[in-house]
Amino acid sequence: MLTLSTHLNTYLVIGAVLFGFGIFGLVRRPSLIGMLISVELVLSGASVNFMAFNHFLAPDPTVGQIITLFIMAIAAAEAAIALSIVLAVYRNYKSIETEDLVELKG
Amino acid sequence: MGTESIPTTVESVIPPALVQFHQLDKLRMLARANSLWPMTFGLACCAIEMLSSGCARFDLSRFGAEVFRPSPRQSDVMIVAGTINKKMMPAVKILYDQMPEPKWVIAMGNCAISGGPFVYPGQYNVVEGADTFLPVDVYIPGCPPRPEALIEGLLELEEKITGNRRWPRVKPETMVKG
Amino acid sequence: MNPSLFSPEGLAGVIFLILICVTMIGAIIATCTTRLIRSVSGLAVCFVGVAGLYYFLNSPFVAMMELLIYVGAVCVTIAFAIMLAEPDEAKQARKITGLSGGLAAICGGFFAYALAYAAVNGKWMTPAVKRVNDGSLKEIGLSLLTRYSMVFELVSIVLLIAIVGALVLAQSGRDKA
Amino acid sequence: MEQQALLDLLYIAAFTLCGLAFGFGPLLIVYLFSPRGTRQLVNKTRIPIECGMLTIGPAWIRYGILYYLYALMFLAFDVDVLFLFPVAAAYNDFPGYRGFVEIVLFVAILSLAIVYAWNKGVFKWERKVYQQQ
Amino acid sequence: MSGYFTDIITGLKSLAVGLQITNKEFLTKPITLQYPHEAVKMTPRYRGHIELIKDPETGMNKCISCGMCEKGCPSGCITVKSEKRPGVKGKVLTAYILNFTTCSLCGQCVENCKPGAIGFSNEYNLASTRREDYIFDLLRKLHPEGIPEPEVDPELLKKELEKQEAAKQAAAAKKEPAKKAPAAEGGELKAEEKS
Amino acid sequence: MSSLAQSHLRETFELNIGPQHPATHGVLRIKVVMDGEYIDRAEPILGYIHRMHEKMGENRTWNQFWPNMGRLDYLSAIAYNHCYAGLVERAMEIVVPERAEYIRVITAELNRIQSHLLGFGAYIMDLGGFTPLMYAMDEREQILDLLESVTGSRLTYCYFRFGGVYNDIDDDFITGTRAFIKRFRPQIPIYHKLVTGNVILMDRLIGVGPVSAEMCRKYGATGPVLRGSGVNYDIRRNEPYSVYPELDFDIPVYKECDSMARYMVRMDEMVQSCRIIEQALDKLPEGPVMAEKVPKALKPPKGDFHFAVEAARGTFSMRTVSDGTNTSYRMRLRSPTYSNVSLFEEASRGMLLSDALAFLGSLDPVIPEMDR
Amino acid sequence: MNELIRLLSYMIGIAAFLGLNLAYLGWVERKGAGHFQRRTGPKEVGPYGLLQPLADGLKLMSKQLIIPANADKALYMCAPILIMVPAVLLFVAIPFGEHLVPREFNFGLIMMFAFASVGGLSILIGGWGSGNKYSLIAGARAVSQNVAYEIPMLLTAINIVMITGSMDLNEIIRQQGSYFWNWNIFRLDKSVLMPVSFLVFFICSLAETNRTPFDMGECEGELVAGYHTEYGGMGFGLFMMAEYANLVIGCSLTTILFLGGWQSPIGIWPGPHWFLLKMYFLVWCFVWIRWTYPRTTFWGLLNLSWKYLIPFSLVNLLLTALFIKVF
Amino acid sequence: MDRAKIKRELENLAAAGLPAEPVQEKAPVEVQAEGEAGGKEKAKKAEEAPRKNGLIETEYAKRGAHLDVQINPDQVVRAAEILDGEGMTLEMVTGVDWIKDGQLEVIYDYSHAGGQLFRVVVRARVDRNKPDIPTVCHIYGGANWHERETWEMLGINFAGHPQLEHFLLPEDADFYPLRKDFKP
Ligand code: SF4
Ligand code: SF4
Ligand code: SF4
Repeated sequence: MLTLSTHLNTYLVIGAVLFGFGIFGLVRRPSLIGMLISVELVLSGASVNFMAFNHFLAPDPTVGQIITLFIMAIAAAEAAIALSIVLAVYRNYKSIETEDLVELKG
Repeated sequence: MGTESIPTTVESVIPPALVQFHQLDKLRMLARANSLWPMTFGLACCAIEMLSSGCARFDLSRFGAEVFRPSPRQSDVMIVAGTINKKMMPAVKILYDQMPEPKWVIAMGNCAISGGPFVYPGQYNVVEGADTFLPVDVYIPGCPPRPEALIEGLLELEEKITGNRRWPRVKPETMVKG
Repeated sequence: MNPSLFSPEGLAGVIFLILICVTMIGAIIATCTTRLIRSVSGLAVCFVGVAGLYYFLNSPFVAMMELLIYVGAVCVTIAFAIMLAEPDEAKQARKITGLSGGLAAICGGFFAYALAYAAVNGKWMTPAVKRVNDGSLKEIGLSLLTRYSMVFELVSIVLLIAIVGALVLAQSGRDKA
Repeated sequence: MEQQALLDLLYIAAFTLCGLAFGFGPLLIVYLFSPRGTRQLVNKTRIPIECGMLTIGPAWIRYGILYYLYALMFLAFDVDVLFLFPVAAAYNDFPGYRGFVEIVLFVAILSLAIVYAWNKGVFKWERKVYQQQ
Repeated sequence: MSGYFTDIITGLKSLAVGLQITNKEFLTKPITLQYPHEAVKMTPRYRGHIELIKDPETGMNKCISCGMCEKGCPSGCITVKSEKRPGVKGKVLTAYILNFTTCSLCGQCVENCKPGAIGFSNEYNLASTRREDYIFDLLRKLHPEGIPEPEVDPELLKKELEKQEAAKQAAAAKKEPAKKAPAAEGGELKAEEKS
Repeated sequence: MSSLAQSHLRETFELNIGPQHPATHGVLRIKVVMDGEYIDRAEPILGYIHRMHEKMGENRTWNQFWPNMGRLDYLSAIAYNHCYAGLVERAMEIVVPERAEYIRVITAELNRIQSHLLGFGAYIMDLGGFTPLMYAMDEREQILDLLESVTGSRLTYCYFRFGGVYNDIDDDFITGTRAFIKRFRPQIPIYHKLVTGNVILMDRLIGVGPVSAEMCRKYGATGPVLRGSGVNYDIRRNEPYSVYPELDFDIPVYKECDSMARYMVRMDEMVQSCRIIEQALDKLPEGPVMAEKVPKALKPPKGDFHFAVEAARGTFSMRTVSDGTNTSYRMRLRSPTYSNVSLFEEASRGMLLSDALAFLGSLDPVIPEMDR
Repeated sequence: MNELIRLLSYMIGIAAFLGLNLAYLGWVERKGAGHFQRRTGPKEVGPYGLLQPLADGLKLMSKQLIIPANADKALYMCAPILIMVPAVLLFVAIPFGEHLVPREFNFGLIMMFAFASVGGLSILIGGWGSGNKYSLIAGARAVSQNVAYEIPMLLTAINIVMITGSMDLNEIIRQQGSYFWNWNIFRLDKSVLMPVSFLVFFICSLAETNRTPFDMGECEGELVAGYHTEYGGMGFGLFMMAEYANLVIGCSLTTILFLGGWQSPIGIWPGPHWFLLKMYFLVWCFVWIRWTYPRTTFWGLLNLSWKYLIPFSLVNLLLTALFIKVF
Repeated sequence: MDRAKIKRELENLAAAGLPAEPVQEKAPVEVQAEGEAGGKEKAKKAEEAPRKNGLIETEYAKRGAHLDVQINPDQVVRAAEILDGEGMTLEMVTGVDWIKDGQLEVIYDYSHAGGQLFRVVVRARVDRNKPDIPTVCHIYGGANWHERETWEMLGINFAGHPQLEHFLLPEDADFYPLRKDFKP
């Protein structure tokens, strides 16, 4: 048990579980911000995978780190844009719940 | 940490703690007595004297009591400085409720003691004394009391809390003009 | 090789376990609570765990950045957005029906299982070549300046566009109010 | 993990524990030694503080688009820092002016965000004008 | 653009000036009065609660129980209780109750008092845990060791007794009830006078 | 669609400021509707310290009403004493000895300095700086000592009487006052350096809370608020009472209409008050301090009487309806803060919350005087 | 095993140091306030009021903790603890002396910032969890301010990293060498704006610790007691303690980055005493500033950061980059 | 500000408001120097009965006002307009309960917040049982609070006032404390 940290699989499983939680939240969450939170989980699941591969497999250990850094940057940008969109949606429809937004179409 | 509400008849006894033994209680009381944080709660003229007593000349901070906290949650003693009227009374009650134990009340000024100069038969708006609805611990008479009296009141409260007085008593003297 | 519990390695193992727990608990809080602000807190907790994992993966810099960016910035921004858009969650509760919850659980479980299965059973090659550098901060910086310099600049443009876009979007309603 | 990193971790963990102790300890003491009830007059001990009044409306309010704007800009700059740190660390070891140019470019592009926001009036806190009702 | 920098510079300068001033104050001695250890002397005009003034000659109060102070007081905090004593000119003050808790220290009572029997005390640091402490009996306060009896003027007493006698006789003339009690009382008072 | 139906246009919320709040100088309550950081509507709610002064005027005899005058605006109580004395003297046609008038002016101006000092300190404290308050209070204590030595009280003076003053001033007081003014004069530039010139404070005050002269007129605002809006109006000048016409002083007027202007008016008034006091001390005549033949039981003739004075916060005036008995039939007190604060609601629309509180502070309200 | 003993002794040492600081900085502040304001300050409780902090601490600990009815209980209780953790944790990296340092991290500098940013979130959580409007607003303000000032701080730190090429705090100090002209603040050869940079960093640390004139978090004049309005007793006490701990950390960091840490200004006897001296001098400046200035407005504060500090630090960054290449 | 004009217009206003029935021959408006000059008995008698509409030029030194005009309740808005046009300030609004006459009186105190000293008192009497009077809030914003207070204290109903709610008294107060028949 105590040597778990030295196995690639541990990280991969954690990444997978985070990813799963992300998907779970994405489906379950009724509101846009909730979904955004789940997306962040998905992204971090992916980052964990990258880092794990980087650590255990990659020949150049900077690659994975840089990719993770890029993921962070992208995640931040995505969060900024997404939140602004959410706000714009909220402004216009006074709701950020997906159901309400779906109803709007009909 | 719960707040089991006790019956609304207010005694002047502080509810007990989970763990308590005598020596510790004494120590706690000593600490409390020396760190009485009043609530920023000025009502009328007396509040100015309260302010004065926090200022340079009189300096409540010498007794560790200058930390006027704006939030009732952080204060130990409510100095009712001024007239309470019927419109204010509910607010005072709420503020008192919102203070955490142990808490004390000082009625500063004649208004807080009995309605002061504003009581007359048939008056319609002044509450005749804070002690009609609050468990007042110390009364400081005067209209307004001098800041010294407020300090004296705090010392009196400390005496009430710890059971003995650490400071000398001052006998008023009059200046002789010559 | 099973280190004793009280050797540094053993303690590190314990910490690792704790970190996994933290990550998982964070993820659970982030997805399962009804209050959005709690979700954000959960997300923050989860990120703290993930940062710890990164640390174990030998890149303290990324771990710290995870804290700085995700906990310190992204979570804060999301919290502000929540403050603006959905401060009271009373409405939320009724929306989560058993059905969508079940569906979500199935979806998530499926993905997680599939990925984990693939991961565990995948035949990952051990690195054939010797590692070229130690992956330290300096190395990252150097590669950013050389190999990835284009990306480095592009990132700034992406950020600029994102920020300008976000500002435009967020401001669009400001004057109307 | 190397010994160095391992010890780093242990120190961090130990001090985190220390911090938790600093946080929990007093609360535990408070739990044990604080009075168990509150003397009340009107049973309002636990209502939120609002200057002695009952609260109007819900406590969780919609609030502060401007804070949000600032947070957005912060997000961008934080990421900016994220990249600048390694670059700065490597800067000294990197001969020639290429690094300098890259940093200048990077910073300049990001500064555009401030310039934009400045022009857009994010930093302006002017009095709002309402038409008289 | 130059405004941008001059703003900064003037701003910083103003901040520095502020720091200088507080620093100077820091180095000067505090002016605090260490109250319980030292105290100011009150000015003679200080208005504490009112008190009866001891007449230095007689050692008694000067109050003639006229009730003017009571009537003039806006808050009605004075109650003068007096009774007629044989052999004493005017009424004798038996109690002077001041309910200090409603007093506004306006001075109306002092002004209204013709003989100047009351004045302001110098008590400036009252505090107590009981409200009742501030309902003073000023007479008792004036004489903490016991209220002395007013001096009886024998002549007046005689006159009074005579008057009483006369009244009695007049009354007796009308009806004829017993006439014992006044004599006994008079005897008692005389005995006291001797001692 | 259900949740969309209940959409409201502005994202507002209500906030309650006061009655127990450090920024409201006592127990003013302001119900604020906020729109983000901006104020949509700020409605002052009064009455938390309503003390029935007007009703008491109908219940107490003329003499017994004195103590109330010290408790309206307890910070400039002497001016209030002055107004009441003036009112009844006007009704009864009592001529006040000149020395008494000079004493009245001296004490009133000392009181004004004291009030402005406290106002200055408390205002800066509202803005988050504690130290100036302490310095101001230190100076103020010196004034209080002086006033205590003549009036016997520190705050709620009940010093004037119909026809004069309660007691005469002595040489100690005169030398003390001169010494005080000498000490106090150089302090004001220090305050200006420490506070007024401070960039943080300027940032907070300049341009904040604009109140136009027209608005002042509509709301009846007076005192430093009006003078900070560029109107040269001071009862001491425009409707002279007591011995003010014989004294030479300036009325500070600022045209900026903002909080800074109001603040500066107060600061400058302190200097002017010093001037007045010095002149009055120089001119102080000998003589009695009480008019002769003031009846104990006052019975002013029937009719309405009005008298106005310049208190520290503006025009305080009293209107009494006398029915010829020993109490007044109706006693109306017009307090300056009441009018000054009544413009707050209109003026604060669209301000930022902290600006609004800085603005409120610049009106320098004393709540018991508003509520009466 | 040796390592373990070292760790434990450092833990105890830091805990003691911290405890003393938390208690007596409050005392220093109140006493200082007193003297700045022509009064004496705490005096009667123990000699010179030295027992005052003990009394306060004991009192706070025996004070009831009321959880407001519509607070989010979990968040409400978490916040004070959460804010305490980074405050204590960060002491792990502070080099008090060349060899008196709990642990030399080679990413020490960034670690400071990373953990400190957690504190901001906990303020927000505390403010939100209280279920009180004032707390919420003040929390939002405090965090907004924290994040606004984190940027110039980070940029300045990057500057230092660029100069020293290291993020190890002890290494940064070592590179500054003894004699005060070697300190980063006076290293004009690296960038002429270095003193300005120091000023920027100093102002930022004022703001990061929510001190006057930037005490938006508890702006009494507006929002009752700010984000800890609903916290009484020890909850409030923890916030206060965290503030002081952050104060020490902020000053330490400034000392390390700009004032040469434990290096001696005159070239002799380098050691922890110099560090403490410089650090407490800065702390004293904080106190001094607090009792001199009024509070800024909220937007003034944000704008100060975005309009002045950030542009300055960006320019400084570029200048340093240039200077390093040129010289 | 034009004193003469104000006087003229207010005079006219008061005249217009005089009840039509007791038409006096030539001088419907009594303009008189007030006080003892008018003969004591007459003045006394006049003071016994409720005062009639009209304008009195009062002596400032004795009364503290220059003009004292009584008009009909429905004319107060017009009066306010006139005075507003001349740049006067509404200093206060007061009520008096004349219980013997069964009337409530509303007093408006105008002054001039500028160089010149000029004080005008405008009064109007309303029936005690139906105390309605139009508001002047829309002309003088400051009247808002004064009127509200007068309503609260005396129960004078200012028609058209935007917010006649309790102000100084607790929200549940149901008495008018300044009325003479008020018993707590
Ligand atoms: S006791 Fe006197 S000074 Fe104090 S509030 Fe009442 S009236 Fe004012
Ligand atoms: S001072 Fe005034 S209130 Fe006090 S007892 Fe004398 S008359 Fe009454
Ligand atoms: S104290 Fe003076 S006024 Fe009062 S009853 Fe005695 S003599 Fe008369």
